[in-house]
Amino acid sequence: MPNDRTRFLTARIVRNEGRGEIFYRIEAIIPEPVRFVPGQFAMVSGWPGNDPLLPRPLAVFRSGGSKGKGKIEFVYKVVGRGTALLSGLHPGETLSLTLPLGRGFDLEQEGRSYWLVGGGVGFSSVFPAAAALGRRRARFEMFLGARTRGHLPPKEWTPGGKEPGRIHLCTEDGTAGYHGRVTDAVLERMKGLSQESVERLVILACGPREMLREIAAAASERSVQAQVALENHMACGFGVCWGCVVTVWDGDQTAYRRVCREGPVFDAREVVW
Amino acid sequence: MPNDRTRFLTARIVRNEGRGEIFYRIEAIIPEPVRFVPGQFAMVSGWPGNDPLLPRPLAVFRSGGSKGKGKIEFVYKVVGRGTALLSGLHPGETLSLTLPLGRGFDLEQEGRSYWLVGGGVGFSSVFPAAAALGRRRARFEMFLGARTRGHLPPKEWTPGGKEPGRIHLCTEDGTAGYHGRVTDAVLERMKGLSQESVERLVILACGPREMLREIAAAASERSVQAQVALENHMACGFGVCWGCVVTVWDGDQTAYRRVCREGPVFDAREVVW
Amino acid sequence: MVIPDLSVSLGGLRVKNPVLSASGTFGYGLEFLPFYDISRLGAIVVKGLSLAPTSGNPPGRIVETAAGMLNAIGLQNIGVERFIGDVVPRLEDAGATFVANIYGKTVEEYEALARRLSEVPSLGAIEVNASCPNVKEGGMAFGATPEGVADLTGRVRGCTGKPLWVKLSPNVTDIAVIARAAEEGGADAVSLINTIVGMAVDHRSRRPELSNVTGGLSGPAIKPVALRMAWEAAKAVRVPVIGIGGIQSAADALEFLLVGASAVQVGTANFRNPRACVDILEGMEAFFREERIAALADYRGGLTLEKIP
Amino acid sequence: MVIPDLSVSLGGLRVKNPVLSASGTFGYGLEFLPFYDISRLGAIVVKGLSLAPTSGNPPGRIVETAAGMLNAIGLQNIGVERFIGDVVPRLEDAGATFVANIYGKTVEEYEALARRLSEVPSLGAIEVNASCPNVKEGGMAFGATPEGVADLTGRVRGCTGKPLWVKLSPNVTDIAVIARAAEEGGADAVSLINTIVGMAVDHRSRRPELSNVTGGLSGPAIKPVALRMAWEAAKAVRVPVIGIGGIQSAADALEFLLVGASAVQVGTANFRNPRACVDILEGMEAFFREERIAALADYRGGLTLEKIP
Ligand SMILES: Cc1cc2nc3c(=O)[nH]c(=O)nc-3n(C[C@H](O)[C@H](O)[C@H](O)COP(=O)(O)OP(=O)(O)OC[C@H]3O[C@@H](n4cnc5c(N)ncnc54)[C@H](O)[C@@H]3O)c2cc1C
Ligand SMILES: Cc1cc2nc3c(=O)[nH]c(=O)nc-3n(C[C@H](O)[C@H](O)[C@H](O)COP(=O)(O)OP(=O)(O)OC[C@H]3O[C@@H](n4cnc5c(N)ncnc54)[C@H](O)[C@@H]3O)c2cc1C
Ligand SMILES: Cc1cc2nc3c(=O)[nH]c(=O)nc-3n(C[C@H](O)[C@H](O)[C@H](O)COP(=O)(O)O)c2cc1C
Ligand SMILES: Cc1cc2nc3c(=O)[nH]c(=O)nc-3n(C[C@H](O)[C@H](O)[C@H](O)COP(=O)(O)O)c2cc1C
Ligand code: FES
Ligand code: FES
Repeated sequence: MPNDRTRFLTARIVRNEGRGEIFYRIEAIIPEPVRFVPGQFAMVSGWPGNDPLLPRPLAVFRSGGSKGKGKIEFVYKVVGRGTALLSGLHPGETLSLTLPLGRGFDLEQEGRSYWLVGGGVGFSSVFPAAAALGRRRARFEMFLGARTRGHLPPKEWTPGGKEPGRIHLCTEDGTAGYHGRVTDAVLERMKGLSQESVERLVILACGPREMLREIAAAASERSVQAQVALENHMACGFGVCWGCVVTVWDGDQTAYRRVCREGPVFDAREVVW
Repeated sequence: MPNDRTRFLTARIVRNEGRGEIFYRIEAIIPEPVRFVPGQFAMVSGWPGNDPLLPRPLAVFRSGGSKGKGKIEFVYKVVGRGTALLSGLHPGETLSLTLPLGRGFDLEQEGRSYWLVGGGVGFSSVFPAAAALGRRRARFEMFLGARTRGHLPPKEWTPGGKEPGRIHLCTEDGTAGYHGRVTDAVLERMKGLSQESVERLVILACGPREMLREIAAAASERSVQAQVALENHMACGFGVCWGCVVTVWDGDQTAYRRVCREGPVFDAREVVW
Repeated sequence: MVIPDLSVSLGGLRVKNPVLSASGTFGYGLEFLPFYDISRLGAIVVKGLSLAPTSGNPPGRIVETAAGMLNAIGLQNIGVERFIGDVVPRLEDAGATFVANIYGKTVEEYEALARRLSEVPSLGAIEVNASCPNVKEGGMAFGATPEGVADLTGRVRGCTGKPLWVKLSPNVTDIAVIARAAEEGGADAVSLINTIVGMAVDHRSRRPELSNVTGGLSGPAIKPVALRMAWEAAKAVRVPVIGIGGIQSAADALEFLLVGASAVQVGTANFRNPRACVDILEGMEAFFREERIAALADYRGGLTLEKIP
Repeated sequence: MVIPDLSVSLGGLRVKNPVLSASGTFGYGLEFLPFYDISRLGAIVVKGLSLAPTSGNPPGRIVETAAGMLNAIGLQNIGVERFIGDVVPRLEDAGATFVANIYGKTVEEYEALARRLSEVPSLGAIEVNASCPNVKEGGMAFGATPEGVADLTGRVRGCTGKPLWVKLSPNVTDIAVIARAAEEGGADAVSLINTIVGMAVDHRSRRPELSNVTGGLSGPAIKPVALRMAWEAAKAVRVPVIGIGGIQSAADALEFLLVGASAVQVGTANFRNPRACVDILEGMEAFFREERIAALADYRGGLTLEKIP
């Protein structure tokens, strides 16, 4: 699935609704379909006035449609003013979108098996990856973590949910699936793997920084390839403000790289944790 | 109808809809009923964020309810950002209101007959006056002016519309009622009045400044009492910023008076036009 | 439940909490009586007073801007005598702690105002508005030079035993230098910021929006600038700093305390929400309780500048 | 239909219209190619260039404020050599008129940058960022004193035959004095304003939001201040003034022209709307057409200050 040309467009909301305890899904019509790489994102705004001023980055959750009429979907959690405003928008109202942005996951590796790890709302970039892998009939398992049952993504959003053993739910309070943090579930399962399996393994992860750090450490220890989707505050989202940098290794020096342009997906070994 | 204590409260919108070509009506539930004098107003906000920053003044159109549950209504025309935002609010969402504010029309004069003149959205403070006069069975006629038929207030909002000869509609393009400006209709009708009728007459007017100025001039010529409801940009609406002043006569000097406190209704002779 | 001690001394005036109203946005205080008990506030700073009643600028006095507003009221006020005669007794009745903000066209006018107001026993403090552009000295504002500020402060200082606050203009290159000048001139506290000079025009009519052409910018738009200046001033002087500018919420107010302000004044926020001051006070109390902070002094100036290890 | 003539000379650089991008908000221009043909703009001012590549400040570089944002990027850039080698040919290919914004830690660095860039025939102008706080002179910014500005301008003037624009800091008491200093130093145009110094902190974590503690405020919040300063500068100097600060719409841009600016630069607006510059240009063209204004010169500086009779 190639990366499409970035564009700025106006979308008309057709659906915007809460699901489960904490998530929202927004669906909008756009002039043309957009092809994206899982992990890529959009800069989203739509509220009137200049406060808040900046658009918000959201991972592209789904995209479809045919010539002359595209469809785009995001899932989000209300955490502050921007997402609260987003949740108050109604069908018929408009969104401004710049998309697709950034470098997504590298899913095109032959003969690999994938572990997809999503913590919290991190499933928003992990599910599109699962869907893409499913279409390619690649082997993958998915680990989804949340504080409690109600904070797991709704079942009906989960791609490839039918195959047994494929999805590992984890809750910190034990109200669903594995009782513990998603990182612990991943680490435990990694322990049991043969060296051969480990060499074939690719981990793709999106979630809180602490989770990504631990996954990165475990992967590095067993020399597993890990790709992590980072977050940072953004002003532009397309590489011109230099506001969103994170610190990475550049040889044995450190350097600053833009999450919106060189990321959001980075090789876990590159990141200075 | 006495003037109630001013309060700041949160109202829940139950209805907000366009009517006819250019007007909106918003209806909201408030904790307690509010009594107001026609011509009094509220400072209204409700959009999230700080832009626009200031609340907007709107005349109280209707108010009702019983203990523990009040109802309040405004009618408005979308002219800029604040009113546009207002028109985008949905039932269930909230408004912030400070009300009732200002000095309304003096309707309590015995043995008078009233002419109520509303230009454009000016009917919003004229209709409550008509309703109050109707309840008192006082004599009144109403002159309503607009550019064209579709810009006249919807019939169902008009109080006392059944009595013949009471309401004079005027359109500048002649698409309804009197063909011409509402001021011309008033002036023409005033010409035919006996001195006795003139002495009993009180004119209450709300509308564009130019309209008020002409009404004031005509009234002054025949020594008719005229009360005009002025508008001005406001920051606070309750007399503390001193931003909303207009120039008035103070003996043969001029002085600045606050539209929100000493007005919005002024004796037409007092205003420096 | 421990009740946090929010009291603080503002250059000789001890207030029970650090939430004050800002001059020019709170009328004479009495206008807020319908909304809440104004004696709950740390203090009320009334509209700027001049010797004689002042009629102010012609209409076209306010205009809204992005997350802010410009005003050019021109200090319309009832004059010091009517203030003392009509307003003071009612503020006393209301139980309010109140502060007079003063403004003169000459240093002598400031002196006369300070002397006259010193005769009011119930007056909590005098705040000198040193940010007025319409004064002698060749059209240059008093507040724009350290010399001007030090001189004005010193002269008023000589006329009053009341706690003396000097309100600083943000329209300067280095606020620290100006704040030090006020301190050296004898100020018991500095309050800042006043409004930032701005302008608005209508591109169609080709006219300014304000009769005075320029006006003062206030509101949330200026908060980042105000916070920076409060921080710089607090580092520069030993007297208390009263932070002002764009404060709308308890969080905003706490930010000013965190960078070193001893108290805050709430201005433009009163317009949209007449209960803003008391809402901010309640939010602040709740924060201190939640975080189990016993006293204002344990929070104030507590900004951590070192990196997280 | 008459096509209005929007061209204007900006201190020796004639541009086809007065809509420019602002430095640091438009990358190297090429990032906008997916959105529109950048040769349509009057000119592109690229991200501030230093002699060597600069890595900038640690993360915690931006924070949103009411109708604005603070940034402390620390001038991360690829350095002048890679700019000339990699970027210039692509800007030439794109047909863009482009201007280099430069910044040095010493006057000598500014001079070296100006000399090197003067060797690029396609470069339209050099814009000197005279608003950088990290320079010699005892920590005081070049841009904060008339002497500093005049000296810097004069020294760079001596190193280049290119049109020389000097970009001014708003963090000063009197912008007119600073603008005149730039003019006397030999500037062909002045551009203003750069960002206003501000600050943001988190009242819970008790830490600054920016690694640099303070940052520069930009966006709609500062427009009234920027407009006032553009007006004051335009009255003070004979060279063209390029207005900058909070411009988001054609109406905003027209306001700056009305108070006397010859052109505008659009900054933060590019972030929310990558097409902002070209949207503003089209809106401006539509306005001139509607109002039947034949040329920019017939509108520029046309602010009416007298009262309506
Ligand atoms: C590449 C990328 C993809 C993302 N995808 C999703 C998604 O699919 N669903 C989802 O719910 N969230 C996603 N996020 C996080 C989302 O952007 C933030 O939750 C959102 O910006 C918060 O805005 P707010 O106004 O509600 O919060 P506030 O805290 O009020 O925001 C204040 C400022 O901080 C910024 N900010 C705060 N938290 C974050 C954050 N975690 N990341 C980036 N900026 C932040 C905001 O953009 C804003 O500028 C993504 C972030 C990135 C960088
Ligand atoms: C006492 C009073 C009662 C009013 N009653 C009504 C009413 O019942 N229905 C109705 O439709 N309108 C009424 N108006 C006018 C209404 O307040 C304005 O139309 C409204 O403020 C415009 O806001 P905006 O953001 O849509 O327009 P913008 O032009 O975008 O507003 C920009 C700024 O100008 C101010 N402003 C613009 N026009 C006016 C105006 N005519 N009067 C006051 N401020 C203005 C706004 O409040 C705002 O601060 C009344 C005005 C006053 C003073
Ligand atoms: C309408 C208005 C009138 C003001 N009048 C005065 C005044 O008389 N004296 C004074 O020192 N400051 C005056 N100010 C400045 C405020 O006290 C305060 O310093 C400034 O508005 C910044 O705070 P804010 O953003 O909370 O409003 C006035 C401000 C406004 C908005
Ligand atoms: C993220 C960012 C980076 C900036 N970098 C520079 C720079 O490198 N050189 C410079 O002269 N100005 C720089 N500026 C200032 C802008 O060019 C402009 O003067 C300022 O942002 C005000 O305009 P605006 O409100 O339209 O953004 C930067 C501004 C922002 C927001
Ligand atoms: S968000 Fe602007 S460069 Fe990444
Ligand atoms: S609007 Fe503030 S005094 Fe009238």
